[in-house]
Amino acid sequence: MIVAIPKETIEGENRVAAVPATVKELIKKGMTVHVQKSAGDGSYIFDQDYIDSGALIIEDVKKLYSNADMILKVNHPVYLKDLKIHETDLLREGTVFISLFQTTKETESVQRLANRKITGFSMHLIPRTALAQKMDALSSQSNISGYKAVIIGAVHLGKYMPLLMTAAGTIPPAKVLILGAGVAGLQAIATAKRLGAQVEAFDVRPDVKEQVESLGAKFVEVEATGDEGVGKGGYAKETTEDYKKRQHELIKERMTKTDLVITTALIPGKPAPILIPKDMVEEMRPGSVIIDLAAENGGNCELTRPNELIQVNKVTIDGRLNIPGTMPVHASQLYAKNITSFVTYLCPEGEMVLNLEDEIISGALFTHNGEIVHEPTKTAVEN
Amino acid sequence: MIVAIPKETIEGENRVAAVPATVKELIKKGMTVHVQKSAGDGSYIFDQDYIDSGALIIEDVKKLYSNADMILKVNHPVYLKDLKIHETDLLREGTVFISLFQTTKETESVQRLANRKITGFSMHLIPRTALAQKMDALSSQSNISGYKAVIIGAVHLGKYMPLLMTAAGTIPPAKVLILGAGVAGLQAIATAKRLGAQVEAFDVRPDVKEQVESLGAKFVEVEATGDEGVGKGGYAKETTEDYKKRQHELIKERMTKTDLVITTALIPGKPAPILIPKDMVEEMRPGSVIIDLAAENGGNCELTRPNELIQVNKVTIDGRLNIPGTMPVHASQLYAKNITSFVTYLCPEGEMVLNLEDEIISGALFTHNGEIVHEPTKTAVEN
Amino acid sequence: MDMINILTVLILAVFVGFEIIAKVPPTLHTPLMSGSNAISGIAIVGAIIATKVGGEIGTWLGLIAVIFATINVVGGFMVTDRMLKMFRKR
Amino acid sequence: MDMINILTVLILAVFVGFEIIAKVPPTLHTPLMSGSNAISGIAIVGAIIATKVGGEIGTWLGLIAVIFATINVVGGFMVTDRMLKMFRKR
Amino acid sequence: MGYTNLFYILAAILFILGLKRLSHPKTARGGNIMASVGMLIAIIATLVASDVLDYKLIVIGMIIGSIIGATFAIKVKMTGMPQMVAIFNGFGGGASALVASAEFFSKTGAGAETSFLLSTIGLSVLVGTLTFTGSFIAFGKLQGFISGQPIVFKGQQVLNALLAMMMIAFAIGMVLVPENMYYYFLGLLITAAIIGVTLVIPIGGADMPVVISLLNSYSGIAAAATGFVLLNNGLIISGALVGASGLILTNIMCKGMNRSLANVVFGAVGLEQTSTSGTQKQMNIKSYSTVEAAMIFDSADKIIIVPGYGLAVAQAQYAVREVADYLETKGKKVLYAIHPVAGRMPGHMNVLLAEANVPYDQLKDLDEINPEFEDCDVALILGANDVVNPAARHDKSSPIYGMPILDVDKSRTVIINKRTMNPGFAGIANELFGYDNSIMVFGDAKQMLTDLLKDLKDL
Amino acid sequence: MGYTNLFYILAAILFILGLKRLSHPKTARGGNIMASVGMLIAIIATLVASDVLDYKLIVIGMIIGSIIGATFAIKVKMTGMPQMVAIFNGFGGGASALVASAEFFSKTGAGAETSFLLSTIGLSVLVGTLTFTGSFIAFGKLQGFISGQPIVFKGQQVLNALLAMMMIAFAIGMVLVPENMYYYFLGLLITAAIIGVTLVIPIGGADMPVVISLLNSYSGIAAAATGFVLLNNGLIISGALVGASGLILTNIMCKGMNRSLANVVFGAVGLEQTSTSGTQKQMNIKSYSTVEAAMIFDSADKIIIVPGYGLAVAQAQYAVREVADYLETKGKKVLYAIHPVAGRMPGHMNVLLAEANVPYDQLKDLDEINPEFEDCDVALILGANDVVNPAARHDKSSPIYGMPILDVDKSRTVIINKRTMNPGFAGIANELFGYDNSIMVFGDAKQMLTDLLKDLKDL
Ligand SMILES: NC(=O)c1ccc[n+]([C@@H]2O[C@H](COP(=O)([O-])OP(=O)(O)OC[C@H]3O[C@@H](n4cnc5c(N)ncnc54)[C@H](OP(=O)(O)O)[C@@H]3O)[C@@H](O)[C@H]2O)c1
Ligand SMILES: NC(=O)c1ccc[n+]([C@@H]2O[C@H](COP(=O)([O-])OP(=O)(O)OC[C@H]3O[C@@H](n4cnc5c(N)ncnc54)[C@H](OP(=O)(O)O)[C@@H]3O)[C@@H](O)[C@H]2O)c1
Ligand SMILES: NC(=O)c1ccc[n+]([C@@H]2O[C@H](COP(=O)([O-])OP(=O)(O)OC[C@H]3O[C@@H](n4cnc5c(N)ncnc54)[C@H](O)[C@@H]3O)[C@@H](O)[C@H]2O)c1
Ligand SMILES: NC(=O)c1ccc[n+]([C@@H]2O[C@H](COP(=O)([O-])OP(=O)(O)OC[C@H]3O[C@@H](n4cnc5c(N)ncnc54)[C@H](O)[C@@H]3O)[C@@H](O)[C@H]2O)c1
Repeated sequence: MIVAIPKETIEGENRVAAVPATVKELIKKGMTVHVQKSAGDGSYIFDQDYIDSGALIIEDVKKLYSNADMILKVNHPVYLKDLKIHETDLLREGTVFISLFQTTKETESVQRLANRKITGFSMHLIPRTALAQKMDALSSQSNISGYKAVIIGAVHLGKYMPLLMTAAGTIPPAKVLILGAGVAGLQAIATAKRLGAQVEAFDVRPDVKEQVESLGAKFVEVEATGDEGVGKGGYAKETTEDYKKRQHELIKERMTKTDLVITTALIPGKPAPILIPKDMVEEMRPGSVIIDLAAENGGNCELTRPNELIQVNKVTIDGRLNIPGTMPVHASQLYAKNITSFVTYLCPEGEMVLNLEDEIISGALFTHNGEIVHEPTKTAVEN
Repeated sequence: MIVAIPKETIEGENRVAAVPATVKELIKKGMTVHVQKSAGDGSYIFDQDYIDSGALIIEDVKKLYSNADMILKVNHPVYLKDLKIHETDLLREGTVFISLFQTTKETESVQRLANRKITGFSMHLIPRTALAQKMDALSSQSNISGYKAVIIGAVHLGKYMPLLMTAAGTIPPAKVLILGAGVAGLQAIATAKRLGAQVEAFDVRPDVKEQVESLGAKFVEVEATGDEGVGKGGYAKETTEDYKKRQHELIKERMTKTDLVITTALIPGKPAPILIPKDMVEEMRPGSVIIDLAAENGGNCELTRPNELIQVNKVTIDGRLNIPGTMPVHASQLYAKNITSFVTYLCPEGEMVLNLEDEIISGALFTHNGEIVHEPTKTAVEN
Repeated sequence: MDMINILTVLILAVFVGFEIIAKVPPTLHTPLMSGSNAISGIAIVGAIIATKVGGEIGTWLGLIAVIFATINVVGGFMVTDRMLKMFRKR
Repeated sequence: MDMINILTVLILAVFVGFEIIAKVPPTLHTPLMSGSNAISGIAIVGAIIATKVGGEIGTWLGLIAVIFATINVVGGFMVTDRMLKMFRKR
Repeated sequence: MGYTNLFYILAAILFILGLKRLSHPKTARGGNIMASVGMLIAIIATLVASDVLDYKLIVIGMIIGSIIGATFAIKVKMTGMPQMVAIFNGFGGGASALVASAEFFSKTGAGAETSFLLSTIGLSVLVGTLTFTGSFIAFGKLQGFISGQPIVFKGQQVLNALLAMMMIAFAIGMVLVPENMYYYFLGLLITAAIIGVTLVIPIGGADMPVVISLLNSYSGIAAAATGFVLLNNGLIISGALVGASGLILTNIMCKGMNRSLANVVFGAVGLEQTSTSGTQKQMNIKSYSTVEAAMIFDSADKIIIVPGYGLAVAQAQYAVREVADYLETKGKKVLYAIHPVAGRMPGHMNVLLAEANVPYDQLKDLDEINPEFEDCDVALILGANDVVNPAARHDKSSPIYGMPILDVDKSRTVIINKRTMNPGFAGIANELFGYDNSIMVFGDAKQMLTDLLKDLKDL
Repeated sequence: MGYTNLFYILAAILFILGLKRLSHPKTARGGNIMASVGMLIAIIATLVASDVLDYKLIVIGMIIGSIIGATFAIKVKMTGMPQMVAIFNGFGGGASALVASAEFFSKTGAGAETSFLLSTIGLSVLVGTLTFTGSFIAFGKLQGFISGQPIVFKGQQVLNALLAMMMIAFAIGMVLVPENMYYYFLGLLITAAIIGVTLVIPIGGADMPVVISLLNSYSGIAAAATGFVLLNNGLIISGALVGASGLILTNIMCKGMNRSLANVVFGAVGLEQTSTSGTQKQMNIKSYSTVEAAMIFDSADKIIIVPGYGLAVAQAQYAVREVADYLETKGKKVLYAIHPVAGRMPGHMNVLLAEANVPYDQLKDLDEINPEFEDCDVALILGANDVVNPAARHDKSSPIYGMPILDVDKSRTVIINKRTMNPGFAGIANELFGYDNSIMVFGDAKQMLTDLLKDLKDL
């Protein structure tokens, strides 16, 4: 079976879906690995490295795609400008296409894959069971976002993060507020704590409180009536109106005292909830900073402009997308490991056995010979 | 006595020489404080804040300068483009001009000040005695550079800083090497440690070893013959040839294993020593990063281009100047405190008493009625 | 021997008893207990005397007493020693 | 009162003496010293008795002894108390 | 007589020094020997002093006693020590009672009974007998002849109170109404014996050591009382010594279990114990104190610490580091096993331990550490659960089946610390806790580690 | 007589409890009162018991004594305390000697001298007199009547030895050769008096407290000896108590100055001392163990910790946090005073303590904390030096003059931990170490804190 690793073309994307270590793994499973020329450059992995690990470097992109039985990518299929053709159109029918994207969002890609009768998996859909953790690309990548968000915040901030008592006076610690304490949020908390900031966090899921405190941060609690907000699989669901109000008040109050806000509040397949409406931003101190990790889904801040860095009355709002792309070395390493774990799980003996009984496999599958098999995606595509 | 706070005009300079707190201090001493319009904007201090603390906001720059008995600035005097005139030409004779710059470098400014019979002090020249610590702007600003250098490094780096053991594999900690463990260096060590990196440091002054270790980092030791390198006042002096060789070997060896290098090696009044010649850079891993805090004096890395961010065969070299300027809020707060401590020391009763017996005052003074009174500066100016 | 003196002796002895044991590592609780228990076998002295002064019944009671007390003393000290041997560092 | 008993009492008392004082914070060294010194003024009891049994010289020596001992007792306890007052928490 | 006393003093001194030494690990053994020498002196002195006495009889008695005592002492298994002490102590108390009785019959026969004599005899018999029976019950409980479970029945306290009153009454009667003192004496004897039983019966096996220590103190008191009967300094001093020091020791032991003496003696406690074990399904888990855990560590050479989410919740990162550091100073090898998904976010444990500056090279990931468990003496699980759940290896039905786990069960002893028997994130029970080589030490991780450290240092 | 003894026992008990309490800060005052009550009881008992005695005389004596004692006690300045204790003690010893003499003259007159009586008298007189004169010398030295410097001359030891032998000889003579015991008695008296002087003269003023404590123990012995003379239990017990406990206390004090008793008593030291203090130019510093430090903390309510560069060098951030945490669990208030330039880089201490997660709100900067020292019980200086050097406040010549410092010396006790007497960054000596309320605990900060924690828990 030939596994192909194309070079990512979306600009600012330095990740790649395979690293030497994982190439070896795949080859051990008896697969042949084709890597597009200079696919790894962005992650400081060079063709030679791939060759050393047993892969073939393919220069001709068309050949790469047409010969492949399985494509491993980071992003959803895109239109290749230089070849003036869409990736999907390079694929043979029945090819397996695995990448990490929100199928409910990139409906066009989904449609194309379906039409081309491609068997499409999204790492994004992998259920969060204990067994699936090593394939949990969402976690590995959000974790990076959480970490990097704090670093970027510290750069924007015109202040020190830690408390310092010096001959020229005492510097109070920066106040950091994390909205949404999922994987990204928790890692952000940890990193901000490390830098010595005073960290508070908020989340709709009450059980996160303990987790936040287990990182030594303070949990901002909306006196909840029952455990609203907790959805299946550890994910959050949308929340009641009245609760939203109380939450708004509380956050607004904390916001006026905060230097750096990092929002990670996502509800998969839905536009991100607005946690920071315009009025709140106006309340914030001049010089304070918002990093919106939910920008991809519209952002948790009303004013966030996806992939833009803006200043709204002296408040910096960073809506950059694809933060993991800025840490390509480790992002690629981790993602490659995730996707390879999935592939080896999918092809125990080197050949794919599409066991739809298996919750992981069926969970991640969204298109199969012409059909869109993942319900939420289907509904998303239809309207 | 009228003290004037002009707006800094050098681009990228967001600092200002006074903050509301220090304005109050000066006024308590019986001084009148004039602040140029929007002087503090860069540090998120607005005219209203100054007014509230008792200062006058002056719109007309010419008036600001001509009425002043004392000017407090961050940078050396410069040419004001919009007014098409040089600051120094706006000053009355005998005015006191206090700012933070290397008098041995900005010889032209020194010359001008001398010609205009300005009494010039540079915070850069303040001796590092126990008593002078609260005026030690060098320390307060280097401290910022040290901290921010690590943050910036972490942004450039395509990797995590800390060790992480995750479901998708183990991430080893980043290796950070600090060259020159002065104030900036030590703070860089501390910050890198905080982020969880593996930190090594090197310095010519053997007694720094203990200090480095007191921060939990490893000291890279060039088996020294006697205590070469230690100069008066805690500063370093140039070092012997043979020592330089051994040092070069050692650093080169460490360098090949390092992800992030931060250099802070300065010898006041001299071009910065080259610790990282070209050949070393070539030895470094692709994707590794060098932050050169000595760029202002030519840089500790041979390839450093002051105020530029360059990539030399996959190694990022950041030569940006004026890092404190990127943390204006605290940089200004600390600097303002330093300079104000000096001013109040200089003017115990609100009027200046130029006691040349006093080592701090005489130490910081470099021009006085027409003369260049600071020897090193004088020699620097003359050739 | 006048009462007052005996009383004096008793009181002082009690004080000593209270004072000598201040801190004892948990591991030594049992041995210490066992050791002092062996000491309480001092009743043997009484037993011996009893056999003498006791008269008919007395003598026999005394004899049993002697046996009992001896068990306490001999067994007590030996067991204690055994325990303590264990604790020796390897 | 037989010697043996006195001896017994003495020995036990000595043991108590050795044991009661284990750890003392430096600040209390002087007060403790002063306090126990006051106790050593118990010689006053002897002095009182002496005045009785003493006969001519005895009586006078006794008197002086009484004076001395009283100084020790009264002064001792008072001084100690003064010192300790200082240590009271403000 | 005079000189005998001198020897008694000598003996007393040896006892005192002996006891002192006994309470310090290094000198303990010497102390024990010292005390025994003291005893020897006392005995010989007595033998020499007491003229006209039936040496034959005494020697026979001593030989019999020695043989019995010695055999017991040699035969008993280490685990059986406490109950041994219990019986020995019982005999001691019995002896005192007997001596007093002997005096009673002889003296009173001679019509030489003073109320002082009678009251002392009363006291001696009372305490002695009580100790005798009590000790044997304690023995029985520990040996398993009687259920270790506290035996409680309604109105128990009332009964005890009644018995106590009767006992006192008899004692007083004996002194005040000499004419029928024999009956009173008998009554006293019997009630005392019964009380000895009823006092100990309701106390749970776990608390026996404390009870024994208390009884030991009693037997001292009995001896002292006998001393009054015989006007014998040796008995008085030694008895008083044991009585007093025994009481202190008892207290220390109670503190150790942080309980009050009253709380131990009045059974209530025993019940708690059974109730807790309710939640633990079929698994029979062994719950130990930190003291015992400390001893296990003391004999271990290689220790692997497995941190989990609970360690983070307890914020015990510093505590665990201290313990590890201490163990290392004792020349033991300490490693940390970091499971990839321990905690609640990737790298949670790294963040946590980095905070406490745990050296990176001590942290081993799953693949590195799993082989290490083979020759590991103790695996210390701190607030980890799912990541050490063997079900993941073999139980196909388990939701975590297939998840790689740390093979802690391979190590010689597994010590698990968590607060309750509640499950972890995955919400499933963990069979590991029931394994033979597993030991539970319940409590908040931070608290447990702090106690553990103290106990380690006290070893 | 019988009942008097009963009261003596009561008194003795009160003394014992009193002394115990006296050695714990919280109970000290109560203990003193207890002891005094005991004394009262003893006195009254004696007065009541001894029939036919000249109350007038006694009362007069007591009144005079009380007046003198009281006035002294009230007048004396706090700084004068030690010498006060010295004279009082002298009088006590004197009293014993006098009583013994009285007995001597009366009894011997009546020809009732047994060798036992004579030897006890001898002992009592000997020790009593020695104490008397010795105490007064000590007083003189402290009061400055005699040079505080050790007074040494060649052959001093020899002389002492000779005197001692003579003294013994006289004592023996008195017992063995009753016919001319009066001469012997006189000789004994005189030699004892001289020895008292020669023993104390060579000891330096700094060591006086130890000497006084020793003499105090002697006066106890004297009292006990007198007890034998009068066959009086009260005297014997109390005397023995003071004698023994005094000896222990003396030892503790020696340890505090880490010196041996011998080393203190045999003048040589006086010299040594000055030599060591060479480095410390006349400062005489008090060096204590962590145990004693622990007890100081025990009695403190508000504690301020002052970290310095040394704490960083020792990497003791975790250790200090544990100690602080423990103290807080004991309900004490703990703050950290962060000097702006403590350490070697701006914010060095913040970085350090943040590593150990010391809560930010416990960190106070110079301006916040300096007022706090006023009502602070203990300031704990950990590897800080320049930043707490009072020279910066008053010594214009000092290179650090004018630098704002932490006013630690304002707090009741200052405990300073560093490894040696070496100076810090500024390279200048620190007079703080010699202050009266300063105590040095030498050693590496981390080690010291670990020990301290253990000792705190052991209290
Ligand atoms: N790492 C990740 O990225 C991630 C993300 C999400 C979920 N997870 C899941 O989280 C789990 C992690 O496993 P784990 O073993 O680390 O944690 P765990 O399985 O959740 O077990 C934690 C245990 O700690 C105990 N505990 C809680 N507080 C404690 C305290 N103060 N002192 C002592 N013990 C305490 C609890 O028992 P008591 O209540 O009886 O004390 C609990 O059983 C895995 O199931 C993993 O799949 C991991
Ligand atoms: N903060 C800054 O920016 C900065 C920068 C440069 C210079 N300085 C200067 O550094 C000084 C800082 O004052 P400081 O009081 O913090 O430090 P310090 O005055 O240098 O004193 C530190 C003390 O710690 C003791 N020490 C060293 N290692 C130790 C260990 N392992 N355990 C216990 N004690 C140890 C040393 O005494 P032993 O050797 O006897 O143990 C030393 O006296 C000031 O003079 C300041 O001007 C500050
Ligand atoms: N089973 C596993 O092993 C495993 C693996 C990874 C993650 N998880 C769990 O899954 C959960 C989700 O992780 P994630 O990072 O993908 O979450 P996410 O990225 O989907 O959302 C981030 C966080 O935002 C919160 N959020 C949603 N709406 C919000 C609102 N209106 N206001 C505030 N907060 C809001 C969510 O509760 C979530 O905690 C986490 O709790 C994580 O522990 C489990
Ligand atoms: N007295 C005080 O209170 C006080 C205040 C601030 C700083 N200081 C001391 O002054 C010293 C200098 O501080 P700084 O940050 O201004 O120093 P700097 O910025 O002048 O130099 C930075 C460091 O580079 C080192 N260096 C110079 N040449 C080098 C070479 N060839 N190779 C490697 N390293 C080299 C120097 O030793 C110095 O440590 C520090 O040690 C600091 O402790 C003292």
